[in-house]
Amino acid sequence: MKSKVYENAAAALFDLQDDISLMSGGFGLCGVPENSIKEIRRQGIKGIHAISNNIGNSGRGLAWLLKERQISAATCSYVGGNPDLEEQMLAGEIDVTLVPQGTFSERIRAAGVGVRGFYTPAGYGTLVAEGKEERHFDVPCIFELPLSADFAIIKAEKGDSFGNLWFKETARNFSPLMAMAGKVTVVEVEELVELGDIQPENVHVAGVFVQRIYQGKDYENAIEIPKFAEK
Amino acid sequence: MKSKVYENAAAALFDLQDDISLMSGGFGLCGVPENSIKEIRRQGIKGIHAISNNIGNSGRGLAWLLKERQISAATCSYVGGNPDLEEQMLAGEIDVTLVPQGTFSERIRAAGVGVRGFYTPAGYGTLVAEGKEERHFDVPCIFELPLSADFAIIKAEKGDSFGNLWFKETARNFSPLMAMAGKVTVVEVEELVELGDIQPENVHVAGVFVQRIYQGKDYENAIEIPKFAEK
Amino acid sequence: MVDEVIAMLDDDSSLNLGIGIPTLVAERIPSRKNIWIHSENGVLGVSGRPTEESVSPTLINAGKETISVKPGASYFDSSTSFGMIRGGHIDVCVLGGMQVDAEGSLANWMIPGKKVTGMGGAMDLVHGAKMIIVMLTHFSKKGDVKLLHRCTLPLTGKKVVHKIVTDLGVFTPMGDKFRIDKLADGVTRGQLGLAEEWIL
Amino acid sequence: MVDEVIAMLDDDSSLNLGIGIPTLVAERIPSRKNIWIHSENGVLGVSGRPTEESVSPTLINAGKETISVKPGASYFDSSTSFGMIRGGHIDVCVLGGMQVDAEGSLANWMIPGKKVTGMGGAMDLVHGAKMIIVMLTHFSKKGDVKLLHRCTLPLTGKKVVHKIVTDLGVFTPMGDKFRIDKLADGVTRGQLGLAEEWIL
Repeated sequence: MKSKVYENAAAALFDLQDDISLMSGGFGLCGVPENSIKEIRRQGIKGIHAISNNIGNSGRGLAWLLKERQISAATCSYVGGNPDLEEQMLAGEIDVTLVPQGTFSERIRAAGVGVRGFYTPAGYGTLVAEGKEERHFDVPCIFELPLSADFAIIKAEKGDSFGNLWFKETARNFSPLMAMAGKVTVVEVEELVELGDIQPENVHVAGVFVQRIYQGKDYENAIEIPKFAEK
Repeated sequence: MKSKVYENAAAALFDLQDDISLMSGGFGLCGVPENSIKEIRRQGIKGIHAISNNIGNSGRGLAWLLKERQISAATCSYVGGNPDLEEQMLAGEIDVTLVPQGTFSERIRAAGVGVRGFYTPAGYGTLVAEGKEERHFDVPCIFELPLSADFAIIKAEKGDSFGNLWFKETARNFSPLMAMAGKVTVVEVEELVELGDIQPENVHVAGVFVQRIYQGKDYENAIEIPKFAEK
Repeated sequence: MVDEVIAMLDDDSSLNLGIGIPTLVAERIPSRKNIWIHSENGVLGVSGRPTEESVSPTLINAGKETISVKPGASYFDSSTSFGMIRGGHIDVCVLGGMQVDAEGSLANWMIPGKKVTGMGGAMDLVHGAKMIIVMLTHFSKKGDVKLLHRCTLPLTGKKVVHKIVTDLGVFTPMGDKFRIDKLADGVTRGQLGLAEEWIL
Repeated sequence: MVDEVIAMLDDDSSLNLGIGIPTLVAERIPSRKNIWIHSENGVLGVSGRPTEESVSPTLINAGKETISVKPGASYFDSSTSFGMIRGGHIDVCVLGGMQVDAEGSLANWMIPGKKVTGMGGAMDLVHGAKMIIVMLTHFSKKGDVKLLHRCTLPLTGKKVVHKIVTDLGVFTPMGDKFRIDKLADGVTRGQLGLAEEWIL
């Protein structure tokens, strides 16, 4: 019996190469696969095409790779709050493709479930529609293609040895979609649990979408914009 | 504060009319909205376009409406085990459109999430592709449109007053998709629970997709093909 | 402005609030209206701010600010979250804006030559909700009116806006002209910075 | 036939079994192979039959038969379930068949003029899995061979089949001809009902 469980990030990410496409889950710094990103920084691979909503924020997350000039292209929806990316974008060192966030998530899901393309109203009549096929249904729409990646790195709250996953609060975001769309999906978890510990009805990602899993450690889980109730 | 909670099936289904399109959840007899179907039988509305994987089975489920000649059109993937439907189909009394089951579920989801059409390989090179646009991606595909309905009736194991739902085992099937695709979604539950009783991470259908909900009763929950382990 | 938007919300309705000015709405909605606030990063049922004790790094809104939720809240992935919007399941969406025009087109994501931040979810949010409200100051800091016959900045969405709420009033884009639904106390037509030919 | 199919399954792989003959496979897979059986009505991790005590009306397979599941099983909606198939996440799919041809096309859902049952999930199941195996008796009850140069019945999928397992052997559709991978004990080429020109 071959196990999907790996000792740590280094063991799970043994076959990365330069110039891969890499999906990374998380919204801002919420639900970011910190251990995998730091391991990729350690390995120093270059020419990464990063696919992630924010490509890091506030100097953390994928910004750890930006600082080391490991990312050469980025597909994302929002780059605000990420000065490393803005700087390299303006300097022409990184090729950034901006995608509306709902289209971004739907394209990733489409790749995961084998849908070969779809029509959406988002972006019609804007710069995003340039060069794309347009078609009128009840409203005018544009055609969008699936978005997949060589590797997906995601983080979950709980995961078992088959790769069944469960996410906490809003840390879910793009991660279940990326789990489906990555050719190799590598998951790190706050807690590695036994088969059956996640109730079958409450599994957020079925293990068949996951190729490798490991217990993460030393999470920063940084809060980007803390706001509190007035006393 | 306007409540989504209704006393029973009759109260929740107060505005049905002849000639509506009606989605009904369930796979075979698993997860079928028995109370709503029986109420529709009681009301005797006619000319229903039923959208459901099986349109009843073994004389139960939507077959209760078939027997009363209340269904004039059906969109489904499988009619085996449903002699009422076969008979009316052969007699030309009911117009049946067969859709591959994966395309059926994806079309219903598309309607629910506002995707205006998509390409799938399923059905390429078969009778299903006739009259449909074909396009070659990595494999040849056909174009499919969303599938919505005036009303969706579904059954869940648990639901709260906002309409958050949770399904047991394989009773989930098409129901979460139909909840999104019905213009008016009416849910019956085995157990009506308090707001917050379903853990927020484990909600299968968010309440915003549900318009009406009621406590069901007298469930038959018939088993179609009982098979047991040898002792 | 905030009160005008709140007055447009039916009890028990669902609401998405864009980042920036619209977040002010969340802080003033009376709880008796029972509004279900959606944030596109994957939560429905947002309810104010956490305490120092209850704050969670995994519970944020689309503006990346810490939040709390009310009983009946739910979490979901991003494709389901935008499906709620695109599929027409959210009643009202309130967005900020840099320009909005008589045709109902909105520009709120990019100024050519300036720092690019990306459109985030804005291009999706303007399609699907039953009512799209743009909430913005009537004039820019430089004094330029933000209500135009036609937007000059790159669009976020074309012919998508139903209502415009500014510090000077409430307006409806009618295609070629704006209809004045309401003026703030003491404000006159002449102060709107709109040519008479663009007002219905 | 069942043993031939089981021999093709890698340990720890995922498997969808069509209704009819393929369900025989489920009953014979040794548990040490740790196969994850998928049923398209929304379950992964099917494991044999329930007892009179454990049987549940809400736990069935795509053939509508009661089942049980093993630790690590999960349930999901139908669009996710077919997404597993269409997205290429299931390793092997075993379907029954009425006809299969040298081009790898399969007919298993309809006989013109006969009672229509519908394609169910079959038209989806033939696209996406890494290996599509058709498992069928070599001859029909009437004695007609089911392996043809080109199917004559309406197709379920065109050029989709990777392996064919019959009671007489294991075959690979190569386009214009069948390759014989294996013959059952004592079976000769002449007994296959295939013209020599269709055999590689």
